[in-house]
Amino acid sequence: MGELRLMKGNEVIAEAAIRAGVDGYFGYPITPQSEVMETLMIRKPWEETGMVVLQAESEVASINMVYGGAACGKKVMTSSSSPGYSLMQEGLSYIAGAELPCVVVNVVRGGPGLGTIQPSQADYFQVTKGGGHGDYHVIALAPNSVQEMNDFVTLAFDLAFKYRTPVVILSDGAIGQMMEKVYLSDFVPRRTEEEIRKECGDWCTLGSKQHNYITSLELDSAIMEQRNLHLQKKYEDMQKEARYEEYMTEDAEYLFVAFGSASRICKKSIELAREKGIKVGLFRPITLYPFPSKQLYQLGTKMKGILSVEMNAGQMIEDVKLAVECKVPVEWAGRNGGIIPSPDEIVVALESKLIGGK
Amino acid sequence: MGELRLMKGNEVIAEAAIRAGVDGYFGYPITPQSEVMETLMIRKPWEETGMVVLQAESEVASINMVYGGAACGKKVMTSSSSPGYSLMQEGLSYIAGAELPCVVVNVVRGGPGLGTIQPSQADYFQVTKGGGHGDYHVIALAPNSVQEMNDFVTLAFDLAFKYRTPVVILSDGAIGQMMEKVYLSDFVPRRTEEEIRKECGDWCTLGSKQHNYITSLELDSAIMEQRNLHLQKKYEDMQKEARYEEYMTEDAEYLFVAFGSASRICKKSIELAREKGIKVGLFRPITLYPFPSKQLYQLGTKMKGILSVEMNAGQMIEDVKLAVECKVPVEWAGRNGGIIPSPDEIVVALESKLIGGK
Amino acid sequence: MTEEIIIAGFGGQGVLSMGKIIAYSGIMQDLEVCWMPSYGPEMRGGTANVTVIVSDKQISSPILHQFDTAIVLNQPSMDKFEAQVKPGGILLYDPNGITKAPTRKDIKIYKIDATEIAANMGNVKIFNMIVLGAYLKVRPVVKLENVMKGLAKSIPARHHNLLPLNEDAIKTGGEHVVEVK
Amino acid sequence: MTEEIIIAGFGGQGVLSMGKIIAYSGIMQDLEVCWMPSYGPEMRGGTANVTVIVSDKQISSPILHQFDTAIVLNQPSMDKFEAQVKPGGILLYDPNGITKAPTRKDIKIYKIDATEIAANMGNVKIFNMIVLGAYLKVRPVVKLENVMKGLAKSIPARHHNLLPLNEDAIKTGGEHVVEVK
Amino acid sequence: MADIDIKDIIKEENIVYKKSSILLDKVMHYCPGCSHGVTHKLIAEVIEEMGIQDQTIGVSPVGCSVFAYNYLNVDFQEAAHGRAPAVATAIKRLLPDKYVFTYQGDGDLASIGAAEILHACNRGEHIVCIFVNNAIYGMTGGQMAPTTLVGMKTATTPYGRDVDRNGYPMKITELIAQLPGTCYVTRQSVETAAAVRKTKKAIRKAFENQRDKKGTSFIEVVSTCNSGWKVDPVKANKWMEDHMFKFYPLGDLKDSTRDNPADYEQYIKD
Amino acid sequence: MADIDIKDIIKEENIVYKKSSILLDKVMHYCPGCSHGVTHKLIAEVIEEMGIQDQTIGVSPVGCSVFAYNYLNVDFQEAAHGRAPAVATAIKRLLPDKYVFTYQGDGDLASIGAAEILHACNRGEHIVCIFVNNAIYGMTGGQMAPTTLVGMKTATTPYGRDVDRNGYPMKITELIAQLPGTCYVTRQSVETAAAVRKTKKAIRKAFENQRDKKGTSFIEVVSTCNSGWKVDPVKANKWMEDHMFKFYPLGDLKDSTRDNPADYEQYIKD
Amino acid sequence: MAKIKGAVVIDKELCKGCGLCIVACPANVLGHSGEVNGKGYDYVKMVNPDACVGCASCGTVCPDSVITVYKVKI
Amino acid sequence: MAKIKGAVVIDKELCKGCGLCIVACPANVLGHSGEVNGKGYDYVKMVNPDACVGCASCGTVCPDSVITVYKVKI
Ligand SMILES: Cc1ncc(C[n+]2csc(CCOP(=O)(O)OP(=O)(O)O)c2C)c(N)n1
Ligand SMILES: Cc1ncc(C[n+]2csc(CCOP(=O)(O)OP(=O)(O)O)c2C)c(N)n1
Ligand code: SF4
Ligand code: SF4
Ligand code: SF4
Ligand code: SF4
Ligand code: SF4
Ligand code: SF4
Ligand SMILES: [Mg+2]
Ligand SMILES: [Mg+2]
Repeated sequence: MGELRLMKGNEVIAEAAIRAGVDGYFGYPITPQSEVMETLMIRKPWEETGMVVLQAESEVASINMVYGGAACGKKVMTSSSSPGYSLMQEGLSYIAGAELPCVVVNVVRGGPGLGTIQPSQADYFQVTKGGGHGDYHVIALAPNSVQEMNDFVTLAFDLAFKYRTPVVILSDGAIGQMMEKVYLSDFVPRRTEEEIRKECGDWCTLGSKQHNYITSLELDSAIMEQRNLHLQKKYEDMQKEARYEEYMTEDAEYLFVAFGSASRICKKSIELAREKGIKVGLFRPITLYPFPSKQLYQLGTKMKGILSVEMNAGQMIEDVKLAVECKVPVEWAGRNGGIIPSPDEIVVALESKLIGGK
Repeated sequence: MGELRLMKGNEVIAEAAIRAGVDGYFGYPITPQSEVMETLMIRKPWEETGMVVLQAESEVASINMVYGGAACGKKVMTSSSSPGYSLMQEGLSYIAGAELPCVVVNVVRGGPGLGTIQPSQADYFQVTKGGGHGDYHVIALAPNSVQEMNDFVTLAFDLAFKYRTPVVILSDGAIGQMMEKVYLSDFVPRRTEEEIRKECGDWCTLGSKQHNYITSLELDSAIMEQRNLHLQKKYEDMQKEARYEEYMTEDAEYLFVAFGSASRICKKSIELAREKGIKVGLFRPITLYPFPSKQLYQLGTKMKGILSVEMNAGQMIEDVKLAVECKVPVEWAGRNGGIIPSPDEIVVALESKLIGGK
Repeated sequence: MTEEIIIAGFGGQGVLSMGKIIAYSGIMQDLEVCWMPSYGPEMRGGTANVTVIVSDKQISSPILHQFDTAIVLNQPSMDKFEAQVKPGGILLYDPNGITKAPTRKDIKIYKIDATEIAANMGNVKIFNMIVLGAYLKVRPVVKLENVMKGLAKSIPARHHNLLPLNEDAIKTGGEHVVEVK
Repeated sequence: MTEEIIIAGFGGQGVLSMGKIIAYSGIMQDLEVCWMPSYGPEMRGGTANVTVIVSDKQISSPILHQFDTAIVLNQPSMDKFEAQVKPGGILLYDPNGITKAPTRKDIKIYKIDATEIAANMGNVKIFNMIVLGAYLKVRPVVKLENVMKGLAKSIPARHHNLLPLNEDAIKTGGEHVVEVK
Repeated sequence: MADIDIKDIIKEENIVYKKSSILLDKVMHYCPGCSHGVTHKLIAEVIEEMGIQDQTIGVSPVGCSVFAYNYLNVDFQEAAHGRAPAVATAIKRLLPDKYVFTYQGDGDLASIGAAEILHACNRGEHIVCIFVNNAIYGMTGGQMAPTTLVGMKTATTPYGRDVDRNGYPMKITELIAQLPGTCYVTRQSVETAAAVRKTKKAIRKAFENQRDKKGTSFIEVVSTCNSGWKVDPVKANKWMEDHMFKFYPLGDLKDSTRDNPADYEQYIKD
Repeated sequence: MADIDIKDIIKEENIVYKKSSILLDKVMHYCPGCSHGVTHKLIAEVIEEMGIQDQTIGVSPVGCSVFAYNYLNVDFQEAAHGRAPAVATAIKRLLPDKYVFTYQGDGDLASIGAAEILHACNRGEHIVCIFVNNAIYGMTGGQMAPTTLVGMKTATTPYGRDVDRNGYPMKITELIAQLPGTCYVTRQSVETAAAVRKTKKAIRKAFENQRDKKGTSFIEVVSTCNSGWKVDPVKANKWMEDHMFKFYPLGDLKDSTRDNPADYEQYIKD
Repeated sequence: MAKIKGAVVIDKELCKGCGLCIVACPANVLGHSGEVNGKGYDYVKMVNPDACVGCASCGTVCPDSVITVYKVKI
Repeated sequence: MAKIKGAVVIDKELCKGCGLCIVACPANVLGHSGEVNGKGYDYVKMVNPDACVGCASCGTVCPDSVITVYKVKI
């Protein structure tokens, strides 16, 4: 285990990036994630690892800087929060279309519009169904602790390069702002240009006589369709990356499905519910895309009912229903507008919507 | 019936806007929809109705101009195609959050990224699940003919004002570019300032002593939650606007579900299939949001199987499955990359994926 | 009756407007019509083509992969569309600039030397009207009177003085089309 | 053992860093900890508060609606948080600037006149350490030695010469806290 | 001296200065001493004096002044970050006889919103743009803005702005003064009573320009953000005078009408 | 005269001008006579002559030159509309020893991408920016660009650009010349052999500036879009000379190095 | 000869104690009160009321518009 | 005295017939061929080959880089 620290989730993203040998971070301030860039600026990784940290003129610029850096085979990333993430949709679609690896952290706040700066999970649809145009997906990782904010940076880059795809760390204001114990990862050196060429030589635009070029454009529909099918094939391959956590499910009759901050609340709710004799467990999707549908089907179809607990008006519930093929009752519980539900109201919802309800 | 013309779908959008008494159009060129603004510029409606037509500096500017005009209670609109629509996501989220009426036409091309300029339906998720951040929806209307390009402009504004919400006309390159017969709507005069005040006086920022203001910001989570719940309530109310068309469904054992261009292909496929003795009908969602789930449930659960026919890799299929609660087999058929499927390949897909398949 | 046509040539040969006139003529004859251009970046000298459908029934797909008639005005279009004529269908072409003559045996092939005729008539702009005349001769899907009505609709009023010239060209085209065996 | 604390006052009273020291001390004592600030637009003089949880079990929710202990340093915070102390819990406050004293009967209420003590000690910056000392006296969730370790961790090395002063302040706070009946 | 009691002075009829009636009663959320408060007040006073309350529509995007609608008693729109000029363009085009003004911070206007302000000014929209340049992102906690001076410490330049790493400070007002659509471009400040009065005159002139359809008026208010700068309000003003004014010199950069369209027609003449 | 047969002239060893080896064999998709082709060629020749093929990365966003990667045999990135300067900024910062250039049209650079070009130039990124100003949106079918002259007819100004409706033409190069991060800003053209040779020299200088880390070099190439303008290529060149050059005069606007950062440090000194 | 006398009323609960008015006053009339209001600010008051000439400089610079200025000729 | 003679080779199939080289040639060497190539363009050829001085102006302005210029001193 690495160095023990008490840090904010946002700060950990920065520290983890330096330690993961990230080559470049391009960002723009927005609450509740500005500490990511601020921490990097204080840490001055350019002196330590040579990492580039640049404050861009906007989120549109950030994501296009990420696009430029990613094309060079570099490990590049940005971070933002909901409105800023919306501005990145065109760029993300380009990155997905050009099949480039990168990492984007979205520390979600409540929307729509300017909304609130409090934590939320209302960008679930935007992140998982492709907020940008065209048929593409991003891998979405949902940390539920400061420790996972650390761990998922490395994981995200691994997946990004494995599949040449954007990976989004879908966090929220609570996890970004809170401090917890964290064991930091060890330092990994940045790759040299030679190493990058070895790893990505057939596509990276590092300067070459190979005429490597990066584009998402194809005017010939027949070829464009092949590109689309190739992408779809990749998304199918990705399904095996589905990650999840089960908690107290061995004897469960009911199931919470929840990710991120909401999943933590559910653990407490399980405690409270079990005190009342309700056998409930938790299924926590860690990858929101690919959604762990097969695994949830296995477990979920054995239940009497499933409660999708979300800090939004009910978005993941669609994926939950699809996963269990509507074979068991699935209901939603949660809060909106930046409010984190309390453990007991989740128990109440379980009782009223599922146990008493049907 | 109005004046008969042979016109392109895109041109009709422009003509219909003038006739519907639209106050302002703000747009930016992009294939395959540039004819919308070009037609307006040729028509010079400013001389005829006083309508403002402005070429903005970008799609980001267009949608924010729409936001500004909508706040004044004016009938305002923009049009774009996929990459441009992606750039509008932040603005759309603001408009939805501030509860303003407006119309956005997305003449979809194949993505992701720069992709192709050929017709596609790959923005289904982006449009229906909220491509922007936060919990909001837009009403999405899917025309499948040049005539509907005309009709839906008026319908879109009616719904937009009824629910104070953005309405998206989700078209595609084929319907935008093709010419068909169209009966144009009659002219409706633009509303006077007095009329607007009468209709929207309690919110429109026309200049007043009432201190009307438009915002989507609310830092107090408790109030923000109320705003979210209010929005959700509105989305529930909207369900009654679900529109659809049924075709040859009386005796059908199988069902195509398709919208826009794809739905036209399906009509031909039905002809071909019925020649072979396959009893298949078509359910065409006209509103993609609200999706006509109840109606599809009614009809769909009686079928032996459903084929979701889409010009994308399979997006609407999720809403179809959810609508029929996975009670009958639902499969996808379609093409990607700007290719419109041929009627016979859809029949083949029906046979292999559903009739022969299960 | 449904007639599915592709008209293809170089940009500037009047391919799109020829299609538009057929479509307008169809409307004058109370038919359903659909006109769908190939579209792409604005680049001169590239090829242009348009699909026109005229039918007494509702039209489903605006984009087709097979045609009843292909009207072909340059070699690249010949290369692409000869194979896409339905068996028993029609291929009409202007031999000018065609280096590889069509070879299919299961379709009817017609030739109209419109380039030359137009030059002889002293007006290269009526090239496409000559081709149209040739087409209507072999596939009289719309009556000439409706074509003239359609033409009147599709060209600006200030050019209506050119209608007789166009009518002439259509007739001439009809007279000069020949079947290639 | 789980202790859920809210510390609330004006920005600038050292609320956030007091919370951080408790959290760090918890880590030194091998406990699970969670520190969650209220966050908002950067506006001076507004109220600031932080939730700190120290527990020997995994911590679920970082945001709480009820607390074992509320440490309250101004009137707006008193207005907001008095009601959120769990029955049987603790409310600790500095009377300076408090115009309406707490009234609940089902909780334990303590008072520490940290503003005055700090002034007397000639260093207003140790205000929050005095409050911390008072808190630890009534709720000794972490040992002083671990607090000192936590303190050493949470303040930059160049300020370590101030550690004895801080230790002093903590002790003084413990000596001066009084229960309000 | 005390030949009149203070009670006799403090009477309605002796008021020589009071809060503008266009200012609502809400307490501003701004930090003590923030320049935004003064600037708001001046806009309110001009609107009051011109009697155009019910003909004015304000637009402010995100930044500390995001809540301007809570303080100014005119119709208002809150805009997305950087996009106020686009929003205002549409309003003004749709309501050509109303008074439309934007109110933007330096991060908002010069960074993310650079394209929108440039284009609105280049089109010569008949609007008033107020630009509060406090050389920092106040609202989000004091990060570097395009206008941050070299060497200045902010949350994202903790060791001081460095040209190689962070680029040069941007004099966007100088650029805007060159755009043919602007009629009046000036740089003012609000740290002294005299400065405040000059700025008010500038705002008044800008609104009058709008009335007279002279083009876009653009007023930069060199400002402080004592929170972001981490000094007290009085010191912030002093720092501004000593450092900001050197780089951002006060005064009019342009005062006329927008370029005559006729002058532009010659170019395509044969 | 014919004392030597043409066959004897046409020999490898007598070649005095031929296609650059950096140009790929693909036929350019450009319309006959389009200025893009010439401009591409000059970049190719400079890269060839400097021997930096394997150290050069090009970036072109959408616009007719979106396919530049099909023609120039160097590593290339196609960027989103307007965003090439952001893309290039990242590449150059991550690969400081490589040569990075952008290639943008006027719609792309001056309209949707105004913020990105302004900020890249203001930061003084060590890149080369080629700006092909043909006063129109070529690729999408000839709509108005920010640089379209007043009175010029385009698909979105069918009756001629009108200031009130469409704003003024924008001289963005003049603005960029004022940014402290630029070292070399010039306006050239490619309609005659002499002009082509001058433009090539300018491009060469720009790449050398990049090598010497002098700041951002920006080269506007006043160009034609005969398709969009609806005239033939020869007439287009003539029209450009007669009309565009008056409004967009050729020549250097700046030729030095980017501002000395040290000069900016004085402002916060006490 | 008529003398000018002024007075100001500062809304103590709304004053944020920024001190800008103190610096702006040419007659050194104003000063911090040394007491905090309900929002925790050390609000400003007239510490030297007799000197006030009603010039309104204080009010002019007050960001929170909490100063009302009165003036009489006597 | 040495005379300069030039010649150009134009790739007829790649020439787009834009005519820019014709205008650029100081010696009026070039002209449209009057025939179209496979792409439908009226390509350019040397209509007055003897006049060519190998100055390369034509090649320099050719957007499609389809002209190779040769020059000899005789
Ligand atoms: C798209 C988007 N990105 C970022 C933000 C976060 N944000 C809010 S205000 C602001 C900058 C404020 O600075 P400035 O415009 O200078 O105004 P000030 O607060 O200094 O008055 C930022 C980056 C946002 N709200 N939206
Ligand atoms: C976001 C977005 N909006 C619009 C477009 C459509 N589009 C493609 S190129 C272009 C403008 C091209 O004009 P210019 O940059 O001047 O280049 P030119 O073709 O004239 O060389 C536009 C608007 C796009 N691809 N992406
Ligand atoms: S943070 Fe700065 S700009 Fe914002 S209110 Fe405080 S002082 Fe004013
Ligand atoms: S449209 Fe214009 S810019 Fe594009 S290739 Fe043709 S001439 Fe060149
Ligand atoms: S009115 Fe003038 S003299 Fe009186 S307190 Fe205010 S600034 Fe001072
Ligand atoms: S300027 Fe206003 S807020 Fe500031 S101290 Fe004076 S009265 Fe109080
Ligand atoms: S080389 Fe010179 S003289 Fe010869 S054809 Fe070319 S331009 Fe004319
Ligand atoms: S310039 Fe080139 S493409 Fe144009 S006509 Fe001459 S040889 Fe042909
Ligand atoms: Mg600012
Ligand atoms: Mg252009």
